Amino acid sequence: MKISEKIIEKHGITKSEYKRIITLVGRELNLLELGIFSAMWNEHCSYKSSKKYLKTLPTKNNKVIQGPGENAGVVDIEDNDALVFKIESHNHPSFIEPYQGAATGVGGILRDIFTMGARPIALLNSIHFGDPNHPKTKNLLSGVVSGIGGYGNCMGIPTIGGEVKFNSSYNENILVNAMAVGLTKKNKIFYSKANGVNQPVIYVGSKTGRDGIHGASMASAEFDDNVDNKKPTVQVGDPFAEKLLLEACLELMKDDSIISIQDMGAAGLTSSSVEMASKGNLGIEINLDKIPCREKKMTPYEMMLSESQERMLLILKSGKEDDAKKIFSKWGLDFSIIGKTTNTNHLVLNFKNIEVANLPLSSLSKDAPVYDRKWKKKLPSKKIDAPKNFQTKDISECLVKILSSPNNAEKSWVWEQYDSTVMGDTIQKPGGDSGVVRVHGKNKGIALTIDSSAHYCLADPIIGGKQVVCETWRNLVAVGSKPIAITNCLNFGNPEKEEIMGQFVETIDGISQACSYLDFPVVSGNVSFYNETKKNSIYPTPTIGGVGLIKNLNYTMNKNLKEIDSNILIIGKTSGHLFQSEFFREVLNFKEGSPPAVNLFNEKNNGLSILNLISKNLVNSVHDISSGGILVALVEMCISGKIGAKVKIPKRDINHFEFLFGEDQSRYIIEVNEKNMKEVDKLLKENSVYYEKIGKTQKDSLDIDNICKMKLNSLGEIINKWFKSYYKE
Amino acid sequence: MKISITITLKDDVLDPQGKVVNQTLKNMGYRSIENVRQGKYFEINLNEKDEKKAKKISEEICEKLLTNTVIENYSISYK
Amino acid sequence: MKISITITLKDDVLDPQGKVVNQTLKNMGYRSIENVRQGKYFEINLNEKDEKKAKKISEEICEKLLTNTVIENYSISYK
Amino acid sequence: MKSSVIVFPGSNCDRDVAVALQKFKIENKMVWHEETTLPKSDIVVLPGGFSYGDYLRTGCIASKSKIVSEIIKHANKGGLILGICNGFQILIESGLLPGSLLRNKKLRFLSKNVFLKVVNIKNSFCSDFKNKDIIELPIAHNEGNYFASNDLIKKLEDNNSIAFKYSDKDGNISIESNPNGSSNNIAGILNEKKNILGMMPHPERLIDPILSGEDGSMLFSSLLKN
Ligand SMILES: Nc1ncnc2c1ncn2[C@@H]1O[C@H](COP(=O)(O)OP(=O)(O)O)[C@@H](O)[C@H]1O
Ligand SMILES: [Mg+2]
Repeated sequence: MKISEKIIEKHGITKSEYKRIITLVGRELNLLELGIFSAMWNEHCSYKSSKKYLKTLPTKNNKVIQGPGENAGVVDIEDNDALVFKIESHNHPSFIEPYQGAATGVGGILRDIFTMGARPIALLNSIHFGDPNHPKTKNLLSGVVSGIGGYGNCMGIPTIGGEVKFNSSYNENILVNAMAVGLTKKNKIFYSKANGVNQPVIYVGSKTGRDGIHGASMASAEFDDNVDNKKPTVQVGDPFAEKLLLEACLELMKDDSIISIQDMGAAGLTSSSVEMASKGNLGIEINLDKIPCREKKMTPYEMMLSESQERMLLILKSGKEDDAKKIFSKWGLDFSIIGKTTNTNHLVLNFKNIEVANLPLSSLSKDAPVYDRKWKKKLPSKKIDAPKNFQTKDISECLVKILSSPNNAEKSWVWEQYDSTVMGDTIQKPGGDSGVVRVHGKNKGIALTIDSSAHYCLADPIIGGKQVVCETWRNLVAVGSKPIAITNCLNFGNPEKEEIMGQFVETIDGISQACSYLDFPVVSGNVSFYNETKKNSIYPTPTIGGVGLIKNLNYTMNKNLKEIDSNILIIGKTSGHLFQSEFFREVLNFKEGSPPAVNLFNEKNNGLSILNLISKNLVNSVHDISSGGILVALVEMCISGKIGAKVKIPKRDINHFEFLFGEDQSRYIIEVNEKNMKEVDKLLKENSVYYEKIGKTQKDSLDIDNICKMKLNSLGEIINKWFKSYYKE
Repeated sequence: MKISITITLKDDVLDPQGKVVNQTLKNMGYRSIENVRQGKYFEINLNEKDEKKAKKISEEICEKLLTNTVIENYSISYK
Repeated sequence: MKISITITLKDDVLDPQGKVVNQTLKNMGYRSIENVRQGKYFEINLNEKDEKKAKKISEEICEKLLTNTVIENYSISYK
Repeated sequence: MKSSVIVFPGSNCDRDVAVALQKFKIENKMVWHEETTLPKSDIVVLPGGFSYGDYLRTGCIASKSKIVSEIIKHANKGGLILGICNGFQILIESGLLPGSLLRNKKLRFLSKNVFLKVVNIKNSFCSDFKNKDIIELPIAHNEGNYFASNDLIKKLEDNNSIAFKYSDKDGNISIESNPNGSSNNIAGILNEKKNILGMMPHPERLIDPILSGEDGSMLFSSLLKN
């Protein structure tokens, strides 16, 4: 069959790309081969628009064991322990089928972790939805949340953090980013690079069905009105099968029979086999008759492009097949020897004794296109005047308005659907600045957080990129952990548009600057482009997942105020930046202006000073100041600690609104017992950290300079109200 | 009027529950069982005598709430 | 042979799922809906030509596995 | 004292409860569900998790495992059995405890700390709660809504077979303090002979002050008094 132009286009391959393919292969393709190219050359697998810029991210330091390029990143957390982590997006599938889309997103990221030999110990997620009044939002939100819970809970892995945000730019393109973290030994890390000729290639896990055929290309295409037609490609997750796969893989990994291992994720068998072989500079030959199939009469095309979940590809040392098979049968999983490694540097597929595909591996991987797309710089917003007359507003009313908005409401409705305490090592559950889990059997812990600030990035991608890395750093510091490294998920619109590409390029610039300065490398990540429908693009949304180490769990910190009559200090300078603040956005509905600037020196200096205070046992509680400013941060500390506060606003050249709601960066609130004040003052001064003492803790109520007086009970109800009324509970 | 609605997974959609039930029945010795698919069932009392209206309502609630039309089919029967 | 099995909760057993579906339909404006009960549905392919044997197997698997006879009833239909 | 923790495909609190047992110096063995003999044990523990993915009905398929007939023999001899969360569901499905566990009232998975009133301390599992009868433990389940006919409820109450009820921090038992809609706020029940306990909350997750509490410890320390 001659491949028509229409078929090529349907596979998301441009005319010039097809020409290039013909040159690389030296002949026309058959349909199966075209399918394979379309999977490997699409944005999702090839990173053709982003590669150039991803290379500029700082990815190394003395803690990094494995940076980007493997299934997940790995960092050294001492005592021969290694932490494996990554973030992954499942945006498009979740919009089409929220429960299954989100569930399989969690399943996918977990496989990335345990393929590397690590037992997953924690999950996090960042989810963005459209306007709550948009007709689709309610079902999407509840479906996504129960899907995330459904998978993670069944696997028995605690979900200990995340974020939920709403904004109309996500109306038709929600974001579902899932992060997983696993623990292994430094000398027990497994990689995907094949090694050695004539070694058996093994398929394990669930059977292959017609799930998600063309899922990977779907994830790289803009939605049009025809979403409905794309429906049958949805994959259904089976967390039970994955739990068995996890246990079977970890059991097999106890000895040294695995040469390399790779999960079948996007583009299933195609990308896993191509990646393993080409990384090892080998060839691979597969007999498709050996693929365990779920449905009758599956074609080679379907087998190679299926995205059925809960499957893995292994290359074993030859001779180890029988022992390995025993393990997988014990767990009731399929195990099939489907081929072998070769020295041909070709991917060869046989079916019913006929060679159905034969492609040079380099043409699928290293010779895939890389684009230097045109991009436009975001011009700094012109000098904009702040809205007038807001100073007559009532502070309490403004506070209530912010706390009862969907973006600032407490998210317990969400996180209570996630098992956060299974595995018996959760030190800090969702609701704090970072989640904390104990390293099993030891007295050290891992702090984890996930953050994004899309409206900052929209207003200024460079500042926004910097800011979100700094916020991650701050959230890790606030629980007393030393930040180690990050993973990132870059969610953007259509990169073929100069403006969108500009957002991408500049956001990466901002991320790079902050990561370099803070020595906070990027060890893994994911890019999701084409989050765009009918020309409406999402806000540029880089999601940053950070990990930190707490060497001694006796010094972990949280944000709950602890005792009455202690001092409340603001660390870092408050200059009252209100543009892009929750106050301007939620209360005044004013969305112009640039986000708060980020001073990396202060960020690092303030953060390290806080860590120093925590390590000397000088503070009772710590919370970073982020959206909503000082007042919202303080309210959160009061509610979680069930202790009030009496605050006097320092006499300075800024007004009350700027002081209470400004979103200047690099700041924390800390609670210090009077007996420690002298020592704290001394240490902060020694390190030239700016701080202000603004008041004292007290019983039961919040009192801001007599302009805002509220009972804690009612504040608690207000911050909890939004989800309950949205779902009429 | 009583209506009953059965909801089944579309043909090529994975049915993890059916799979496990099938395997369990085999383990229990039922060799002749070839395949199990699990679905949902609803029994609804409708205060509506007009058959046409009842039909319209039933179809609407299947489309709008009961069925996940991305992966499921439904069928309605009236008693 | 194809058999289908519907499993429903006994009348006096609380049905949290049906209750929520009922409430949701009411909230959506369907006033004529009086009551909703949710159950399970199975479609089973049986490699068995003898009707009697098929019937025996079907009843057995309902009793032994598919139904919790303390709270559920089942009915079988053969095609 | 010796214990056996039964591991089913999909169990995921097996390690957690083994850690708790070991912390209290109870000598534990993990037992795969396909075993046909039970190691000598004073107590058998059915752990939490999602045995068989919770497919069909929670606990149902696990209750058909080979090892279950051994567990029933153990029970008949008066041996102790503790079923936590999914373990409780398995005990119900295997007929060792009466009633049934339905979906939570709000049809959502619920993971949070709850307060419990210890209703019966005169049994092998709860004796150490005598000094503290309102405790805080985590729940994490989708099907914990205990349902029983009025007759059965009455029988449970009359026989003192209810071990825990959901309450508020002062011990008040009300609709507000009931997270999942269970009949009479029931969170855990005993059999008539009081050698079998099934409960939805997870004592094994709170045995360490660093995990913000150790109210679960008293259950394990009670076991040692046997
Ligand atoms: N989807 C979610 N899953 C789990 N936890 C969540 C989720 N959304 C929010 N949380 C928790 O709510 C708390 C507040 O979230 P957020 O306001 O984003 O915190 P921060 O400003 O400190 O990053 C955090 O502890 C976070 O872990
Ligand atoms: Mg924070």
